[in-house]
Amino acid sequence: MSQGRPQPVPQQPDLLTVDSLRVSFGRGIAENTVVRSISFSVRPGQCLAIVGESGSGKSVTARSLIGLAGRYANVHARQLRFGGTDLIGLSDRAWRRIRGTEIGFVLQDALVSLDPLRRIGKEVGEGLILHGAVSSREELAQRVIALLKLVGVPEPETKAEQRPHQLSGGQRQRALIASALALDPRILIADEPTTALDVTAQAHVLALLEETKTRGKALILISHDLAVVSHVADEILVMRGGEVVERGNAVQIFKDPVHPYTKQLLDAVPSGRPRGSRLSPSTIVRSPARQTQLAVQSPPKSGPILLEATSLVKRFKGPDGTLRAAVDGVSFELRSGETLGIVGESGSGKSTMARMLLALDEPDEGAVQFAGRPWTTLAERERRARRRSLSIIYQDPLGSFDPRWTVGRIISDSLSSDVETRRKRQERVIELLDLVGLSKALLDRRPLELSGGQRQRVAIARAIAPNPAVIVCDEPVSALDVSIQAQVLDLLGYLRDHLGVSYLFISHDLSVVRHISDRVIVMRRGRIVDSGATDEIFRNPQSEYTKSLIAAMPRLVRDQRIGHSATILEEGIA
Amino acid sequence: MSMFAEVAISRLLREVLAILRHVPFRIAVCLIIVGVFVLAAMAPKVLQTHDPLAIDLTSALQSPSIAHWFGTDQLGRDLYSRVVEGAGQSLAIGLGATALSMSVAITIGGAAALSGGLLDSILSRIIDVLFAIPTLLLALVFVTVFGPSVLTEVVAVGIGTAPGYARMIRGQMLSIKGAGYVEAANVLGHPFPRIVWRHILPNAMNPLTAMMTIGVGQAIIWASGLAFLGLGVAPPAPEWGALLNAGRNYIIYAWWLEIIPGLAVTAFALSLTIIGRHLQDRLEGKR
Amino acid sequence: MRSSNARPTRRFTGKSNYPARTAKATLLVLVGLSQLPSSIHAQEGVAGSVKRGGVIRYGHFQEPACLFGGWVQQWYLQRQYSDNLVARSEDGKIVPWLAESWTISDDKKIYTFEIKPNVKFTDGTSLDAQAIADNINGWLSNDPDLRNPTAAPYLSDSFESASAIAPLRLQVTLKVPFQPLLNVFAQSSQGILSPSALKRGLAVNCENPVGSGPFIVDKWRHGREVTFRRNPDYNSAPATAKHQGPAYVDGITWKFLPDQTVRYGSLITGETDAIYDIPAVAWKDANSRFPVLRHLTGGTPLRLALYTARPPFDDVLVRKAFAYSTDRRAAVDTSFLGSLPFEGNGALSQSSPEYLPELGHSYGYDVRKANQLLDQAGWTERNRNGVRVKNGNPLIVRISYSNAFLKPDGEQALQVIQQQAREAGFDVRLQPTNPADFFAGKNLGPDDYEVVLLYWVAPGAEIFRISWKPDQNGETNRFNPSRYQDLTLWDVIQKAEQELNGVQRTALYQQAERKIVDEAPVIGLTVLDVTLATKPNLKDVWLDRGSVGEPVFYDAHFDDGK
Amino acid sequence: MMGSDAVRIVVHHPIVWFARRIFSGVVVVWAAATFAFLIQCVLPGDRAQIIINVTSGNVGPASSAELAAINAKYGFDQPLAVQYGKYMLQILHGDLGESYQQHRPVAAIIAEQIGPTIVLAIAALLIAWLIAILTTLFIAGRDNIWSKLLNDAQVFLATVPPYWLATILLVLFAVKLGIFPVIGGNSPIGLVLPTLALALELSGFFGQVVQNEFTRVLEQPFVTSARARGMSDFGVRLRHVLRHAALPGITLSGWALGKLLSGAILIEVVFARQGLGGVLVAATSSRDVPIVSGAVLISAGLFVLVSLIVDLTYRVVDPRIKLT
Repeated sequence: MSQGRPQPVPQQPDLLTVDSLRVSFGRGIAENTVVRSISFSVRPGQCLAIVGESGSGKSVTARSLIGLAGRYANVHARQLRFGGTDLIGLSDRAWRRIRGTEIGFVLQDALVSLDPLRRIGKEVGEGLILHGAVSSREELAQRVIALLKLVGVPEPETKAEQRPHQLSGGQRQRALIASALALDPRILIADEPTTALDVTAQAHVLALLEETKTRGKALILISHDLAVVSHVADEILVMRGGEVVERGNAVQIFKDPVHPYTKQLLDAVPSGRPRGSRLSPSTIVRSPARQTQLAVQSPPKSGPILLEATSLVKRFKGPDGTLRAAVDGVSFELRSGETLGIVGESGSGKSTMARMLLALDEPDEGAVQFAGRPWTTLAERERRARRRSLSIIYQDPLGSFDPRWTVGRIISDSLSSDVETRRKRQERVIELLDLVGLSKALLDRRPLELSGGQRQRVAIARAIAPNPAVIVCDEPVSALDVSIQAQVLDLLGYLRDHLGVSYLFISHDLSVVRHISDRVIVMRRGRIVDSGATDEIFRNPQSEYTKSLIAAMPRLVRDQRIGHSATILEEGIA
Repeated sequence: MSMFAEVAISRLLREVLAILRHVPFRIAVCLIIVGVFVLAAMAPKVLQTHDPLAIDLTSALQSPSIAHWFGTDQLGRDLYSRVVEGAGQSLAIGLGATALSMSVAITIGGAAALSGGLLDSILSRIIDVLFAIPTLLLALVFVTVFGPSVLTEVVAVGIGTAPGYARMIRGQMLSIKGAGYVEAANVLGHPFPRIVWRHILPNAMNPLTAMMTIGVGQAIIWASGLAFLGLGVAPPAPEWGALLNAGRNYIIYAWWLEIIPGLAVTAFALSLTIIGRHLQDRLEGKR
Repeated sequence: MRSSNARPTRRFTGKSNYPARTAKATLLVLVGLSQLPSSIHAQEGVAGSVKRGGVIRYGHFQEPACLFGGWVQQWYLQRQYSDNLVARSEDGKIVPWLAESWTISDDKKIYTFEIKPNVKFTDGTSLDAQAIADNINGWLSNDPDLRNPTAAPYLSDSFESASAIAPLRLQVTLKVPFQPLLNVFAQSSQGILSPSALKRGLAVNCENPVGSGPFIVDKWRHGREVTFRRNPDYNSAPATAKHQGPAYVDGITWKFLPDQTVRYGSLITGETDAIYDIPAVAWKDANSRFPVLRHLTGGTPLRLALYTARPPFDDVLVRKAFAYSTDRRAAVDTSFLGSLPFEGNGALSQSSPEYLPELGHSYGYDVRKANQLLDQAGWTERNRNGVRVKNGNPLIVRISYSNAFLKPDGEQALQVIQQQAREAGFDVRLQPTNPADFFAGKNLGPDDYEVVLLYWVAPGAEIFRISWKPDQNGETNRFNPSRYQDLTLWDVIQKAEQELNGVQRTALYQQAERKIVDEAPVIGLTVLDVTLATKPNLKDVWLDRGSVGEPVFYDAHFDDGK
Repeated sequence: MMGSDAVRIVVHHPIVWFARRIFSGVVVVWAAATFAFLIQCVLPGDRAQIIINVTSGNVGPASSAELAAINAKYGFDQPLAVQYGKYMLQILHGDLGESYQQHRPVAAIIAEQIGPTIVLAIAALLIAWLIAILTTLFIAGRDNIWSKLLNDAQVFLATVPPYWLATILLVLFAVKLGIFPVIGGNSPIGLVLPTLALALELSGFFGQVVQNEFTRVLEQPFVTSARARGMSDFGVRLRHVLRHAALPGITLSGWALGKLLSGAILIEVVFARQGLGGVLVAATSSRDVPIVSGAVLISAGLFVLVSLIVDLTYRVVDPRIKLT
């Protein structure tokens, strides 16, 4: 039904009109404006997407539309109309009458957006009770089940009795949407509805949203991910620092964006870009000194085997007390200079495997060889000396820094001990900072005083400091905004080419993995379901699972929408 | 590494200044109160208006006045001067008890958290058992066995409050032990003792400082509680608890003898608590 | 050394060999008899106007482990539910109680008592001569269930046997004459208990003793109260009572309120009708608001015993100097806020018959004299703290006392003394000791103290025997903490005890009294008292002078008329 | 951090859990008993001597015959191991030994005194909870003067010495104003002041914890989505936030028991109430060790019991919790 999307009927009036919306927090000198003069309008059956990176003010905008911008927020607008009613200076009581009934609101990550202590059914039905939409328990129950069915939650009767933590991420998100749709509001606002989800679940939810749109609802979709938006949006608002930098028809914007920032965002999305190509405009500074020094140690690609895992098995006690294999007979090897991507959804065992590779966990069966010598079978004290030639980059760099330490100390701490003199170490630290594109001004900063991008760069600097042969990257970019993500990916690529390290790149994001890896392993439930050269895997995947993953993979649609959504929707509801 | 040392020092200075610059009003007040009491403990003579032990039978049981700010007791001794005099002993008891309980707690709790395995479960059991006995009861046990004295009071309160702290510390250290940067240090191949020394202990200490600040106040209250039961320091030493205990019998006819020492204890403990909580908040704010 | 046991809950073995005026024994009996009818009349006279009923809520403070026994806290309770063989009136006369009359053989060894007819214990057992004999014999037996820790020490040397020679005629036979016998019988701890009940064993009797008294132990709620109910068939009131027959009130709720604020507060708010031991701080207030009863106990005053066996107090001059150096009167007045009088007579308390008032003012505050005496004694130099020094030794005086035994008020007095003695160059150090340690002998060893604070309550001068009996054939007198040994004094005391003529006997005791005060091995501080404050509408409560001044609620009645 | 979600999954069958809890409970009590026994042994000075003098009121050395008798009676003459064994056996038979001073079985003494203490403790616990929850529900997280005042009040109450507060309450409301009885006895009205004196302090602690959690939860997304459904502020507080905020408070209740017992000892002395307090203080000042160590044992048992209850309650309120 990609084509079947009903074009908005011209004469249909705007459902929601926002004219020069301005939101600020605090008062007087402390006042801090986060949204400046934003204007847009939505019509029934139309989807407006507000795209921007963290801090762009998109969420605040969304929340001010239902009067939940927060206690300290000052919301001003020349016009803020919903249907007939003027939303400016609405009393709390009046707001409550609109919330849920007229405007539905969906937040990201249902695990925390649904009350973890209450049953799904109660949450979904809450709106119904609040607005007296049901007369009896039975009716309530029926309505709830119906709603869950509508959003495609399997076996709704049982799920209604369960609590959020018992549902899968996808199901949770649907339940949340169901609770928003409970009173059949005329407009649905979804704030990052798919961010915390695995690809397949993400696709399902997107499909669901699109489907609601086709049922004549107006839809406001908030996201940082253009790729996500590209499927559903009819009109797009690109926000940055509280201002709209570009606004226009979706197709239009994807085809030829006007504003440089929009371009940058589009470029930053790895999917649909030639592999290895630069994603970020920011050029990485190089000092000629290092160039020469680095040039020496740039080795040939796919050299000898560095890391070899043979039939690794790791088991954990399951809920019922029985052993459950998180990693189940995985074997692979990593050659020097190459990048091995490991893809899998959460719970596929990729993180557990990383721990074993780093010899942080003992494998129950099998072993890891490092540089042709035993690794996991060694005693810790023998291993210590060699540990530095195997480093790691975490998803959450902040947690991996001692909050009390300065950037300088963090990095120099991981320098190999053969750099004796203080001056040498100090020079080296600055050099490394420079290498990852950070100024030495950050030397005496503490992790908390750094931006997300800077932190990840410091983490990288720390990882490369001891001149490791292998760096394990565990979801290194999944916590970052697209543009930052792009920069980091570029940096990683750059370092690989110049330092000749090999990466073991773990991620749930196929597009990212595809972008950076030479070879790919697809994992599911602790087993390898697919492996091979990246292009091979993506061109003709062997296993069904991989197929579905790739199918679900959101990619930018520049001219025509590739309509896999319908199929997904079906299997979603099934 | 001189560079980092210098950096650290400069940071420290800057932080101190920063703290001083945005000290909230209430904290400033508390700091002043604590300061006064510490001064009283260090150099009571500076603050006293009378000899705390000088008996003046002609001016017995006088209510607060210009001459006697806090009034006088049944022997005409100046209550204000006695409260000042008592600060020394009370503070000593409070500090001593806290120091004791903290060192016990750190040893047991820390050992449990770091060792893990069997030793951990044994130590945590011991903590559990001690924790299962109410603080005051544990204190009473010590008084029963060793008879009342300042030392007993310190030990009793120290041991009595230790289990609680031990639990907190164990939890603290465990969480830090599982922290990302500890693992990161592992990956770098640092030996465990070094990791403990450079990461776990320092990070565990931060919250401890706050805990201790509050602890001193609490310890003083516990100690005065013992004295209040007549199991504390012997008169005529004007230790706060002793004052409270003596004043209790006069409260109907000479309220100040009970109320004012109580207020002193409360003011001191309260200030410490508020400061401690402020420290905690700042630490959490950092995280 | 019970004497040292100066806890507010005075455990004292009230001794008395008050002149029994044996010559006038028969007359005394007549007095007893003649009193009976009159008091009966009185009772009839009053009966009409007296309002019966109501329960007295009485706030006591210490709770004993057993409802009878040797400890004074037990006497207070036993006085309510048991009767004695004889009673002792305010002026020290022995008057009838269960014994309507008695005769004493000329050799002073055989006492024959005529027992009041048809008296029954509250468990129905009849109270006859046999029952009493069983009691008395039990006190002196070694059966732990029956042995009486108060009576035994008195009588063990002289007692031979007690027997019922007729249903209502009791005969007590002594080995040697013993004057205080009747006084002993008059003490509440010698109340007669039902023999059949006693068979139930100590555990049961402690919880629920059975006597023949005006009240019956109803229930003992440990930690809270003992409830008594009226004995409806009571017919054996003592001659000292104001009426005969059953008590006026329905019963007593005997609450244990250790905290003095709560105790006195409860009287103010009217939650109790009478309370024991008025707090010093409330003394004036109590006297202005409530009827107050007070009994100053006899025997020794609360006094400072100076260790005379070694320096510095081996020198009488130093002892006197110490006495002069402190204004003990002021100390007492301010510390006890007028609730207790100063007692300068260290030998005997003012309520003892042999008391010499002029000695009550000995050793008044006189620093000049103190200094002069000390110089005379060779304590001439002073160190930089102003403490006197004699051949290198500073003049240190350690005062041992048990802080839990002494009211905080008493502690105040010691603090005053500590302060004032400094001026004369004494370095006084207080050694408060908790009860357990005190019992274990802490701070009481020969080298542990220069002064110890203590008292021993008894009717009168017979206490001298206990305090001043010198160490004989290796047996040290535990009850003489001042270690003052004076054989001439001991001779006087023994003479007095053998002297049967009351007047001369008193003279002898007073001679001893003078000597003691003069030698100053002990320095008087104050006396001890039993105080009781009652609601104005609670009439005719009185303190039993027979032993320690137990409150007697038998005659008490509520009178809301006035 | 990596894969820790997998590691943390340790769930047990309720019965297994229960068995383990019972076992560890027994271990705690056993250890407490051993501790209690040790107390009696380390008591300096000759126990027999103390027993004799404490009961007779005499001072100074008793005759060797008397001592021998006492030693035989209490079995002090036997080797420690034997004494320990006997002590444990006694305990199994519910016999905690005999009071040195009162010559009654400790078990009986505690049994008759613990009732009022527990009543007081529980009453205080409930009141403390009530105060904490109500104040939080209406005031917490609202940015007005009241919430600031409340906060300060809580800190104050959590710090002020309870016995001092109790004395003031007693004199003010009972003696001076006569609103409440001075001697409460065990009457409900007489329970008011002691309970308050005990509860106010605790409510301070609870209030702090509950309130912090409350304000934290108030910012949670699921609260926002509840609002987005059109729920009123109070509705949100009551239906969603309160339950979460209560969780840490519930865990506190176990710890609170200890605090309550400590407090009760003091409060009972102030109000001259029947209960363990008076007995314990008397026992302490007269070195009546059996009573003190008996109390230690009992309170340990109580603690085990209560923490079991607490965990169960917690599980009821928060089904996510795994029993460990």
